[in-house]
Amino acid sequence: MIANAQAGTPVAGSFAGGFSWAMARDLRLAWRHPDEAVLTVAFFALVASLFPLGIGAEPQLLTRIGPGVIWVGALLAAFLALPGLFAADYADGSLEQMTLSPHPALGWAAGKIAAHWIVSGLPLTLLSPLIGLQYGLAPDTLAVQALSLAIGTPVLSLLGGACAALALGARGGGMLLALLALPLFVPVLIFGAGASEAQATGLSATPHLSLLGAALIAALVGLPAAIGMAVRIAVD
Amino acid sequence: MIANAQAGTPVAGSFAGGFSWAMARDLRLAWRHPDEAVLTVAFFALVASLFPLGIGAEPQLLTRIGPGVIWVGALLAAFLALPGLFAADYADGSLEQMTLSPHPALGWAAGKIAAHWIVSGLPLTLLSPLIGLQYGLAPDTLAVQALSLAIGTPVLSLLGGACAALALGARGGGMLLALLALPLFVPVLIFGAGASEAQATGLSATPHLSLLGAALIAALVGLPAAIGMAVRIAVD
Amino acid sequence: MNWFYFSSPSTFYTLAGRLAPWFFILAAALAAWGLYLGLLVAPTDAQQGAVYRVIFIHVPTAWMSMFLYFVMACYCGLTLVFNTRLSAMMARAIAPTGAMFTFIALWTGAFWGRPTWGTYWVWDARLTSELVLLFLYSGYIALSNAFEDPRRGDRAAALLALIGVVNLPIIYFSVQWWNTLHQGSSVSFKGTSMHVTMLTGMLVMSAAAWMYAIGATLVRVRSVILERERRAQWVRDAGAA
Amino acid sequence: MTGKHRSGEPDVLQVRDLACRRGPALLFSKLDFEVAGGELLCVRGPNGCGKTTLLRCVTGLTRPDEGIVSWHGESSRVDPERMRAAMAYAGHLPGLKDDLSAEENLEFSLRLRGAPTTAEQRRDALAAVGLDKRRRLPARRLSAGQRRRIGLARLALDPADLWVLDEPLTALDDAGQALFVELLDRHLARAGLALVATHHRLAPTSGVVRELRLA
Amino acid sequence: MTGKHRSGEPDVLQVRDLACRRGPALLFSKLDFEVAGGELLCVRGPNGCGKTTLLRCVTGLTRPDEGIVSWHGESSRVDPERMRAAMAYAGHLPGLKDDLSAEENLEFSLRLRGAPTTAEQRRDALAAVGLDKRRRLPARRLSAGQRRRIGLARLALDPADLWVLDEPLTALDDAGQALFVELLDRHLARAGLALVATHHRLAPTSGVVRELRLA
Amino acid sequence: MTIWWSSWADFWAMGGHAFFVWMSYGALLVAVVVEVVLLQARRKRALAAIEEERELEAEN
Ligand code: HEM
Ligand SMILES: Nc1ncnc2c1ncn2[C@@H]1O[C@H](COP(=O)(O)OP(=O)(O)OP(=O)(O)O)[C@@H](O)[C@H]1O
Ligand SMILES: Nc1ncnc2c1ncn2[C@@H]1O[C@H](COP(=O)(O)OP(=O)(O)OP(=O)(O)O)[C@@H](O)[C@H]1O
Ligand SMILES: [Mg+2]
Ligand SMILES: [Mg+2]
Repeated sequence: MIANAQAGTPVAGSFAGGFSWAMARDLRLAWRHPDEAVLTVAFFALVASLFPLGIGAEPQLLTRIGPGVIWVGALLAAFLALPGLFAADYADGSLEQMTLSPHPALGWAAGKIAAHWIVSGLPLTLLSPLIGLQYGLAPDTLAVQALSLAIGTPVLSLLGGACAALALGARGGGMLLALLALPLFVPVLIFGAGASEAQATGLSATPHLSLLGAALIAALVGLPAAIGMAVRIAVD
Repeated sequence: MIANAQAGTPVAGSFAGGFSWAMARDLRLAWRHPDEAVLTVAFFALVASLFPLGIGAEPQLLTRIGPGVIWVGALLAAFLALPGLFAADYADGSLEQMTLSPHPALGWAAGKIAAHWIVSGLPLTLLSPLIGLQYGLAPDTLAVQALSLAIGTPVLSLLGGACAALALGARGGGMLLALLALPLFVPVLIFGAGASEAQATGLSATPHLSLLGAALIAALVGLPAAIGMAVRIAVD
Repeated sequence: MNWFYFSSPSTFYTLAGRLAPWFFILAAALAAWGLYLGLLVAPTDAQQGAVYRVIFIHVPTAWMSMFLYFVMACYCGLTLVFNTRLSAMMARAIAPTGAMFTFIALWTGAFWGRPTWGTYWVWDARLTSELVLLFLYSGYIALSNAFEDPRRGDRAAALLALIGVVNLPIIYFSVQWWNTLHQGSSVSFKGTSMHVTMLTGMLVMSAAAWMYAIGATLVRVRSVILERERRAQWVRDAGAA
Repeated sequence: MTGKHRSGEPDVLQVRDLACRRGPALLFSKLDFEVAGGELLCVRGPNGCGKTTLLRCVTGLTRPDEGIVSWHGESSRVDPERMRAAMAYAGHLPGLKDDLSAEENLEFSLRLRGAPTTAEQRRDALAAVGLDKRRRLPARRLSAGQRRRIGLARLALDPADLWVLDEPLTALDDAGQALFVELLDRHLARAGLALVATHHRLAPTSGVVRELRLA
Repeated sequence: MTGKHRSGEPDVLQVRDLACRRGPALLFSKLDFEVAGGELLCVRGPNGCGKTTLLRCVTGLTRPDEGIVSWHGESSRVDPERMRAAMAYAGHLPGLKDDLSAEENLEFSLRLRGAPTTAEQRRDALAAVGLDKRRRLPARRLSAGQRRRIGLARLALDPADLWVLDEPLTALDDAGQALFVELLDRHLARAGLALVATHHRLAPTSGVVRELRLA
Repeated sequence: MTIWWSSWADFWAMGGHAFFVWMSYGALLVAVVVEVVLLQARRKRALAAIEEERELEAEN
């Protein structure tokens, strides 16, 4: 004997409803497998360790390329978590349900990106000083490095999310995504690595950091809506 | 009106049967999307060009880090194509069918890896001299670089295939795969980049290349069987 | 001795419970003796000064990190070939202790390197391959826990451990195959007067580490057995003993 | 007394002149139909005749080549939110997360529909579909039929007026099919609308049942 | 005249003392049955009773907790190849590649079974299941029922003695179901064996039909 | 078997390398303590899980 819900109860969607729904759900999924967040960090550490192996281990050289390598590592780590961002929801039909929900796409798209950043970008930012130490960076450079990552990784998550949504259902899967996302990541990489480099060479890091901040604001304003729209196209 | 096949016709499996089946099918699938092969190469090129951006473009520095960066790029490109290697077959049930086929697992596992190498490792090897030129490497270094990639990328495909099969059906997806595969890639990277570096600094590249060759032989002998076993574990 | 008798988890559970305390006691006694020799008795090295005393934990932990991996890989082989339950549980029980020793070897090496080489870390083959060992241990642990069905985790992780065995000779011979900062055999201490005390201290500490590893593994394998055999009648009957 | 008629016009789904082609084949064209409160429209036809496509056109997931779908007299292209708020769709794909338990899946799918539920409601609904003992298992461990039953529990708790269901009886055993019919009965009795594509026979005791036969 | 009896012993699948538990629940235990040539064994039972699990244990995809499956009197654990060569399995997952056409899917799945086919055979088999016009479409474009029909064509061309089928009638319309029954009839008439889990009624005209009812 | 150090202060100072030596020995101590604690926690968890299971079974 099943008790039906009261049909016709007014159902209303809202930005906050969609945002909190998506974030709560994705964090719950991530929490179910805490290893995933750990693994992002492990991957980052691994990539950062591969370079000295390929290149050789002269301290000066390493200090010189350290900021660049750390940023590239962060970028690849952020990138690696992307294919799963929408693909799983697409394959099991959740994305259809999201598209048909009364909440605006803007809300749940932003919520998903926020959860993605908390699981991938945040731990990575927190780890970066340790990696920086291995490359022999100075303390002030380390601080700038961490700050630039804190501002830059959300941009990576947003940009990457948009590309992941666009590449949904398109053939070529992850590779296509790489091709779409990486060029967009480049400006972030340039400002981000530029900030630490400026600091290391005694210049001011502020211009780079404020450019990065501007990119973050622009991404926050424009991208969630774009992601919602891309998802709608993918589901069709 | 359907004509049934003759039941009871003796059906026999063989290594060659499984190998050619898997290779033909995967190449057909890749051919259906030639973009994927193009994209591997594009990703490789992108990663290689990201570095000068992150690090700065001093010629000496670039010549110095060129071989390392090219190898790291090859490694990451090989890595990115991995998650899809068995996951798609797993999700749609093809892997169950393979496990239940009369062909030995050794055969179709080797066939899939061979197809994967032809689609990802081979174009990358062919492209490497071009990238090397951008980094200002000398002609003899370029040749050694290409040779080391030609020997090394099949090892990467084999090792990566084994890890992809192991991570099948596990939680943690791409990140787990990274944690498993990248450390195993490291020795290949060391020998591979070491070869070009030895050549560039006037030493003999032969020891590195022969170690790489030994790794290839060991991988060829041991890993296809391991992959077959891993798949069987995954399907259970 | 009937090995098959002890290879059943229920009997091994009891046996391990009985043996573990003795290994810990032995480990504590040996560690006390070894630390006494290493920290108090052994003379300070003429070239390096007192930092060299890190050797009494660096070398034993580095040895154990490789040896435990080897033992784990052997159990993994048994798991794959004979599908024995206990061997898989033993491998799972060894991994965290192995990872702990690996971490300590890396850590002590780093703190030894700073005063002697002037840096905490260099990317040479010995250090890197030891780091890879740490990742292999973590990979083993992550993979074995990444499946809903623990038996699948056992088998998948066992296969990984066997593939990773290739890394052991690389760690061991890296100092010979490549030009590294890390010293090969303990050259700088050869022929000095302290040789004997130092060697004794190191060996005693190694024995301590060994006993500790066995004790920790036995305790952990008991938990693993309980987790895995939760529904078996003997666990119920044992009344969580 | 369901209070869902706004501004007096009939509670109705209207489809006018709908056409959809796939490749060279015209699946359907000039399709006209209406569904009013308390009505069930069964879409029937052989495999590949376009049932799924039709349902997706109605929900707005797929754009038809021609035609208009309106809800309460208003085109759903113009005001999609209004229709979405009143509609529950279940397609060939279940929309379940394998890693979440049956209960969590239910919770999140209803929150997504803007209709939050209490833990007790969810427990009752899952018990009613025979999943009380399994409600904490991750969905990947459930059998094919048990997964579909989560969908039944979801329907039971969803306040939607319009149900759009594609093959809702797949993988259900006899008891499961009876459960579904019971749910449908109640929905129709309460003046709900249902648009269902299925190869099974459906005979609810209440409401008006009509058929739409495609090619 | 099928020539498939080797060394005189009966063409038979034997299951002895099979047991499987999932989590705390014992799905089945002490299960004993045999299937001989020309016999169909229908596995029945409510959702979640373990039909799929039983079928997977028989094929060897899942390790049972206890028990032995033997083929021609020989344990399939000891000599899995022999049983595999004689068995066609179709589970809940179709094993189709979305990017390959119906025809290519058919070609590759039969080659994998070690039973290569000619283009003409494939065309005929696809025509028989109503896919002649769609045989060059990538499988992702096909409707749910059309995809299942590729599976029917595969069964028609596979020389296997033993069929192990999980819910073969899902998503098929009436004509599709009739097609399947026709295939099954012939398979049984030719002394083939079939082990089928289904919620549908199955009434082939030839062969011996038995039922195995789980919990 | 004589003690090398002339005083405890000498011993703790480790000839000026106190930081490096004690960071090493300290890390080992911490690691062993952490492992022992984790070992006990794991055993407690395993036992609790068995209890829970038993209660569940009693319910059914
Ligand atoms: C993080 C850095 C380090 C790592 C990962 C590391 C790793 C290892 C490993 C794996 C071994 C055992 C292998 C064998 O027995 O051949 C070892 C032994 C040894 N290490 Fe280190 N080590 C590090 C730093 C150092 C430093 C800085 C020193 C001293 C300056 C040092 C001195 C020794 C010595 C003397 C041995 C014993 C070699 C022998 O007698 O066989 N290590 N180390
Ligand atoms: N590009 C294309 N070219 C030709 N036909 C196409 C193309 N894309 C889709 N189709 C056809 O469109 C139809 C889609 O049907 P749909 O999925 O709506 O069927 P259905 O009625 O739901 O069938 P089922 O009962 O099998 O679920 C199929 O017949 C399919 O073959
Ligand atoms: N870890 C677990 N704990 C408890 N129950 C489990 C666990 N894993 C699987 N199960 C149960 O085992 C059963 C598996 O059933 P199976 O898939 O074989 O059912 P089925 O008879 O094929 O059902 P259907 O008709 O729905 O396809 C399900 O009841 C499932 O809930
Ligand atoms: Mg359909
Ligand atoms: Mg089933």
